[in-house]
Amino acid sequence: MEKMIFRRLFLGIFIMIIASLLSFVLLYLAPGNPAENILRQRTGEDPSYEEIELFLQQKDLDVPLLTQTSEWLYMALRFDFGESINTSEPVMDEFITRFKATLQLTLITLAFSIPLAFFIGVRSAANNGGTFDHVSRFFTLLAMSIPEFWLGLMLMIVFSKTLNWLPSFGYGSYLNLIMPVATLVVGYTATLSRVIRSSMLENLSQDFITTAKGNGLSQHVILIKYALRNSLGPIVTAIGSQFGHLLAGVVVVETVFSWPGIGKFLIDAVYLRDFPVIQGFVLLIAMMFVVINLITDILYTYIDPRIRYERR
Amino acid sequence: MLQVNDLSKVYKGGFFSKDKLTAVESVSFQIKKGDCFGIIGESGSGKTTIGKIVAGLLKPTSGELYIDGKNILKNSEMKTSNFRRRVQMIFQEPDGVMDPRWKIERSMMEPLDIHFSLNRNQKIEKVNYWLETVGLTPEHLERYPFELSGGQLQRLAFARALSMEPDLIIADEPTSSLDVSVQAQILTLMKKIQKRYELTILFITHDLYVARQMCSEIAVMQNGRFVETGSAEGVFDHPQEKYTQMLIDSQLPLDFSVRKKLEYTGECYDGKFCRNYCK
Amino acid sequence: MKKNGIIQNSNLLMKVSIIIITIMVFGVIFAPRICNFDPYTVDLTKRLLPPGTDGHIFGTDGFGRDLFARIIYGGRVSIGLSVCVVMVNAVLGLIIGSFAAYTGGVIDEIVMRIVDVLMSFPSIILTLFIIGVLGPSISNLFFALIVLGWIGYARMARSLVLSLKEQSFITAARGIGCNDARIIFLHVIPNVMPMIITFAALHIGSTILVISSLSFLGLGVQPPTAEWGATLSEAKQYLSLYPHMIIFPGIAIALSMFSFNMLGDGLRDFADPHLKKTIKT
Amino acid sequence: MEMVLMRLIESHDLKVHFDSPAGLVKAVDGVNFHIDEGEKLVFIGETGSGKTVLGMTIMKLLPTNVFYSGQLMYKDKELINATEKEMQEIRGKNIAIIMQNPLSSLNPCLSIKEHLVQVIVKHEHLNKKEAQAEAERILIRTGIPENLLNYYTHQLSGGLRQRAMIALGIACDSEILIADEPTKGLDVTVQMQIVNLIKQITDETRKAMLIITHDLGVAAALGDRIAIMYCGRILEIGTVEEIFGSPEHPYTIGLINAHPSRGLHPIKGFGASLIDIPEGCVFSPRCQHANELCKKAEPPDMVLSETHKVRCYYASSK
Amino acid sequence: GLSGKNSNESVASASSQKILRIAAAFDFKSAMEGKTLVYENLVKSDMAGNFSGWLAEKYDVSDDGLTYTFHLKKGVKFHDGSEFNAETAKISLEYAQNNDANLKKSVNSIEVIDESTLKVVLGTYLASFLNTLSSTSAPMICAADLEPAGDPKGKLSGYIGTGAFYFDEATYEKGVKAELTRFDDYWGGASKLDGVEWLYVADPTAMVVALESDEVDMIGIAEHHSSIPYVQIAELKSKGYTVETDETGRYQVIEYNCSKAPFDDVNVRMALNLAVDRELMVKTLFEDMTKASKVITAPWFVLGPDKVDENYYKFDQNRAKKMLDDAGWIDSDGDGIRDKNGEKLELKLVVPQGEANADTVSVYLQSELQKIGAKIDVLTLESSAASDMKKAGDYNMYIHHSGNMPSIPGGIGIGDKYYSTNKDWAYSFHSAELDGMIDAAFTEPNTDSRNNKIDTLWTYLHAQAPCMPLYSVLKLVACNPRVTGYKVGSNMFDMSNVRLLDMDMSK
Ligand SMILES: Nc1ncnc2c1ncn2[C@@H]1O[C@H](COP(=O)(O)OP(=O)(O)OP(=O)(O)O)[C@@H](O)[C@H]1O
Ligand SMILES: Nc1ncnc2c1ncn2[C@@H]1O[C@H](COP(=O)(O)OP(=O)(O)OP(=O)(O)O)[C@@H](O)[C@H]1O
Ligand SMILES: [Mg+2]
Ligand SMILES: [Mg+2]
Repeated sequence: MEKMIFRRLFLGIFIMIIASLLSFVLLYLAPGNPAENILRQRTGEDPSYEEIELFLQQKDLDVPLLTQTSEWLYMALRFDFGESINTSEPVMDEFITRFKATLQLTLITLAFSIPLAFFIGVRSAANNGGTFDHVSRFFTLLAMSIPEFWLGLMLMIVFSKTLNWLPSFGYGSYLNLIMPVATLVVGYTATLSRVIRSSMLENLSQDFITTAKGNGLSQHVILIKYALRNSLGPIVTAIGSQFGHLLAGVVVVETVFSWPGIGKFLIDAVYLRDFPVIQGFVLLIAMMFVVINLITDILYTYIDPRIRYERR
Repeated sequence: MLQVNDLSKVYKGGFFSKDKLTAVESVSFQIKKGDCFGIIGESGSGKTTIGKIVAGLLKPTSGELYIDGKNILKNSEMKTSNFRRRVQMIFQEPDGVMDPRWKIERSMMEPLDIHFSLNRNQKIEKVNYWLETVGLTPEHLERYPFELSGGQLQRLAFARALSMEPDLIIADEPTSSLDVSVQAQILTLMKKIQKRYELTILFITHDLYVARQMCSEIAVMQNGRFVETGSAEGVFDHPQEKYTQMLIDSQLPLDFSVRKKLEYTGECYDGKFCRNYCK
Repeated sequence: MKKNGIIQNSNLLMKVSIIIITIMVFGVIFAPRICNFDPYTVDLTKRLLPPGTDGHIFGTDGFGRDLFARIIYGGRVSIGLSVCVVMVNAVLGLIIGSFAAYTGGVIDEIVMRIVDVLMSFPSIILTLFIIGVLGPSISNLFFALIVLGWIGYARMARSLVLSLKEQSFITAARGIGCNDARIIFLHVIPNVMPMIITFAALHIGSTILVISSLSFLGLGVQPPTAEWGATLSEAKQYLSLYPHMIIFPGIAIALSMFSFNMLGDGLRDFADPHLKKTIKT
Repeated sequence: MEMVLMRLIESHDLKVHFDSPAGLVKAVDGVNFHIDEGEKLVFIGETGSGKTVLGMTIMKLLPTNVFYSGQLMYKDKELINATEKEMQEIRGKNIAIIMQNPLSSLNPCLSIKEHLVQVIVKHEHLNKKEAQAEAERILIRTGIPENLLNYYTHQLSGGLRQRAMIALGIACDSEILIADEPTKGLDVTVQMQIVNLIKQITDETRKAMLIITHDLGVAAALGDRIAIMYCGRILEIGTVEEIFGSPEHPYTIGLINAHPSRGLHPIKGFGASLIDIPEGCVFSPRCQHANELCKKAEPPDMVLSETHKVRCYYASSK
Repeated sequence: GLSGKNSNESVASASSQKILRIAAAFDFKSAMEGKTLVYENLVKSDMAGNFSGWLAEKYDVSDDGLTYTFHLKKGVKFHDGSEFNAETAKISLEYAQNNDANLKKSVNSIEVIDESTLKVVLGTYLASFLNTLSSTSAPMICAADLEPAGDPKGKLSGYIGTGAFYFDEATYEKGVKAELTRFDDYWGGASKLDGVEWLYVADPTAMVVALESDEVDMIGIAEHHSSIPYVQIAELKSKGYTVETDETGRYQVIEYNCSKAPFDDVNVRMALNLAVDRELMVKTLFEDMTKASKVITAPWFVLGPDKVDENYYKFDQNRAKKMLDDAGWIDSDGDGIRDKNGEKLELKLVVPQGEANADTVSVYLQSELQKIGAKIDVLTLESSAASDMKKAGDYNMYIHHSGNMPSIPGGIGIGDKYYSTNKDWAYSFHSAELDGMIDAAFTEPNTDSRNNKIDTLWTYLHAQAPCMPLYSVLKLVACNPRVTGYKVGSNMFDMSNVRLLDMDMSK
């Protein structure tokens, strides 16, 4: 087990470095430079050659990109990601602020999605082919089919504009959370409940379920201790990957509701070619993915004894 | 015809792990042309491993393997000596041997496509001939594997192997998943064919009754080694080893009248444990 | 228990979704015959007509273009592009994944590490990045969706092949003298196809959504190309005054996603090996 | 033949059919048998002859596409029409089952001890601690070493898994134990141990058993009476002595002769399909002795002795 | 009317506290605009480009245009309480010099004459000097706010200016909001507002919703271009919102690549300029909110083309067609697209992402030019990619907007664009003749003769049709009826007359 974790962490570092180098290569190949973009954003005008050069000079960006990156990498290994070219704030500070917002959104979304999805998924698997199953299948598939941006806008029109119940933008109070969370919960619950249902069904058709019934165990015990327990592996993986994707930023929701999260900020940074931010964020996001994957894998081994012992 | 010298196989664990398992340990034997050589032994003793090595499906860790005097473990020999056609293996589970998404006809034709250059009619003719030999009809060709019973599939596996005109057949517990009546059908068929085409057979089983019916020579395997080798009568009637004797004693006889006083030997639960206990 | 129920029901759901998809595909193919108007003709005298006026079934948009025609033609891009993207991804992923799993060893390790790296690269970022840099156009969109799209298929194909590899018919195929290429292309790939197809059907739906989300963020197709997300995005400013402009493309997206999801879901139950046992007698 | 023995299970013309896309599968088609207290009845027959279906019918554990008819009594209770709730009470408590494939029939996420605890808690009204002690006691008794009690199925050898299944079967002290192929896929040595174990346990507890197998050796070793099944029917039923000593049905004779210890004498042909059941005697297409009559009408059960019945026109003439 | 109840706490606090809530598409610190609330400059300019004093009460320019003397206001205080004087102004200018290429190049010396007099001597004539001083590039900063203190090469840390509002770091939430509080010691008298709240709202639709749901008081103020869709203005007005609009003199134009076919031919350029009905476009697509542009840049600028005939590019498709015919572009194969020497009249229109209204305009152009047999391929690119394309000359048409001080070479915008040394617009129209005219006009310190020279320049340039002027980009600000006294001006953030009325919005 320790060996596995160790190996995975080692691979993780490798993955993180490759990911940020990859982002570097992509940026290197991309046209445009930070100075031009940032100056344009500030003034709304196309900056002149002289202005661009002066800006590059000031921000120490007039050295070759390769040197910049190697320096960056050197610093990054000590967890110093430099400063944003645009805001002149340390990248780490920017990341932490945005990450807090994103994490809040993510955790609350999952806190609603997961129990709801379990309820729907388990019930519809137990009720396979019955009314609840049909109704929930219809609604979950429908929920999966509603574009997030559309739903978000509609919620905003209804609850902010027409009813004036909820704030349409902002961050901080629980009222601000309701609509972004609702927008995300709809899709995530639907997806997750489908995963739960299908992996439950798979297990419900297994022989050991028949054994359990043969032993006279009650429906409840069979559903929870037998079917659900065995389905947890893929479910945890699904939750893990959803968690990862939520953390990496839900650009659409962040844009619609002006949520100060990672996604929108990173996209803006890409547009501005704010190199330190992009590389730093990509590295940190990759790190999150690595950690989440590791945690899901560890959980997986706790859930599924087969894996626990194969790894010995 | 087949000679095996000092064959060993060590399984390594995963890509990174250091676990090792010696499945076969310096095993040597030889089979004369037209003979049926049996390997018996309990589960995990390494029987299948030997079979797969001889069939060229697994590389041994060390050892030599001669067919008609040629060392076929050398890559060049493997290619030039038509080895893939000459040596065929029949597997324990007939269920999974045919591609589940292919009609039987296609599965039957495949080896012919690979090894012979025949036109369609010739192929059909050949397939039908072998089908008939194993007691099936061309009607079965139109089916999918899941539409056939285990016995039928095992016959098809035989027909497919035979259609390549092999010299050596490795039968790895070909009947252990079939029931008695089908088992009898398959085994008599094997016997018949063996005689007719002078096939050499390496017969792997854990059923001593079956081994006795089928084989002229027997090797008793335990823990990756041959503990006893000899003619069938010799081994069964005058076992030299305690282990062989134990195997023989464990057979459940059909005869109810001598319905054996069964003894409870509760400690013998695990392969490993059993080995110690039996030595 | 109740296994049969699923089969029957999923057949029904699948039938419905197949009918919807067929209608959509026909609509998309025969768009010029179905539409009375050209989706690109600007007529500023006919701006923002409500549905039903002057033969414009869904009304017109801000440029006086027929909304019905724009949605039908938009389907060409939305559905057509997603189907292409998914197909290319599936084939690519299938080949890479099968190959890695079948060969195993170092090649497998390398492929899986590449997959790991790409997985940890936030996909939306990369997509936006590529489109931002190369410019939004159908071909760039296509490229951007391919870059990361194959990964899911590769992982899936890999795990399927890994378990398939253990089955005896693969060993048997080697035994009768099949070479590796033959085994991969004739035995391995056809056997993992059903699961891949199921996954792909679900994926088509989500790709339609991704494409429209990108268009919505202004990174989709180029104007004046009709595409559902772009049409929605154009309609955003008319939201409260002319709601028809946002409702119809919204329904088009939801309906197509819904039916592809339903198809995929149905296929999944259908392809479930445990359920197949009951069909077999 | 003491008359005090209580009749536990009795069936009359029991039919179990399945609705399937290919047609109606008549897996069990008119079966009469009974099991008395302490008695061991063995069902023998080739693959697909309906043995497992019969066992599962008693437990009412078949999928929803099933149709029952006829009569199946557990003591005074009619099982065919029993509700799921009633069955939940009977299962495990009164009738227990040892399923066919121990690997897939045990929950991979529970240790073998936990399996037993679940069942004991459900049926014995013990608290967790007592249940655990009880579970340990039973497992050890079936010969599982003490240090392996918390192991998961995949960590155990085939023999140990089978022992765990048996432990699960006896955990609730049911009156009847159904064992579906308890020795399938096991080594000769392990098979011997399992047979021994079952014998010992039944001898001790005087438990009635219904044993399903296609291994004649196991039948000979364990059974008091033997029923030969073919194509959803019982072709011959009798005591061990009767079946092995004076088999009457050509199929029974064929089966015995096909055993490798008796030389390999196969029965020709293949088992019949359960969808298109042959007309007349179901065995007639494969029977050397079959004549016109056999092919037309199904023979009735010929009663040869109080215990020996055979479904063949020419039963005693050979 | 305005609906909904006002349970929002922010509303309550706004009515008692009088805080103006404005929505902005950028975070306070990353937006230049926000700083105008905090900082002030030495001079300011009006819309037409006339300069006047601000923190400098007045200024003198020497005849050769190289020496500027600024007489500073007295009694101006920084937010930290320190005095604004010539010394701090000097440091501020030096700081600006470090951050502005033009100042760095041209400014020779900055001298403190006395407590309230500052003299700046330029090495070379810089026509845009005052313009730069009035822009966000040259704010008056507090010496103590530099890190290290007083070092013009240092980093500006806080937001200490002389403006009517001060910024408090403690209220700032990254990507969410910033609160600016009234500066009581403001030299112009304390504001009637208690403060300004800068709220980040990313999406334009959300901004309108935010205004309508009374979460903000003012939208559209903080962006360079209007983010409020023009179609929504009528609706907002009908609901009782005040919508302030003004032309800033920015024109959106299509720039031609004059260095390669077909736009190396003035007839083709002219033909296209005649082929597009801009009046109709503005009337319909822009809801008549703005004005079609008739000349290259706003005529009312001080240095604008006020003598050029309004009807110079009057819509006339027949004339356009004829000009194309004459230029040799005819539809020889009958596919509806003109061709010449086997080349089709297919034009690549590059659109930098985010260019306001560009989607609308490009679709309209496509349909208009199709009528005269030209095909437009639109290519929307991320702005720096588009800019690279522009620099590489890989375009036929390029949509962009002029700066709001258009006629100053070396500065920003159009006057500079056609000057041949400009590397950013290397493929625009250039000629030695024009260069000479520009040189002559902008080295002329005498205003009258400079204006004459500029008029001839404009006449020449219009005849060359170097670009297609489209419409005047509007600055749009929509506010709550509670907000009074706001006017769109050259300084968008001039809040001196703005009041918040006590008003129950739930009428
Ligand atoms: N691919 C493999 N990797 C690691 N170990 C293996 C592998 N294949 C087999 N083994 C191990 O090698 C030993 C011998 O296996 P083998 O299959 O040859 O036994 P067998 O005698 O055929 O048993 P059975 O009667 O169960 O088929 C066993 O302990 C088995 O677990
Ligand atoms: N749910 C079902 N639907 C349709 N057919 C079924 C169903 N369950 C079982 N069958 C069929 O009933 C027949 C009898 O099956 P059963 O499992 O009882 O055979 P068996 O005698 O136990 O064979 P084996 O020795 O292989 O275990 C088989 O042909 C099987 O396919
Ligand atoms: Mg084996
Ligand atoms: Mg069975």
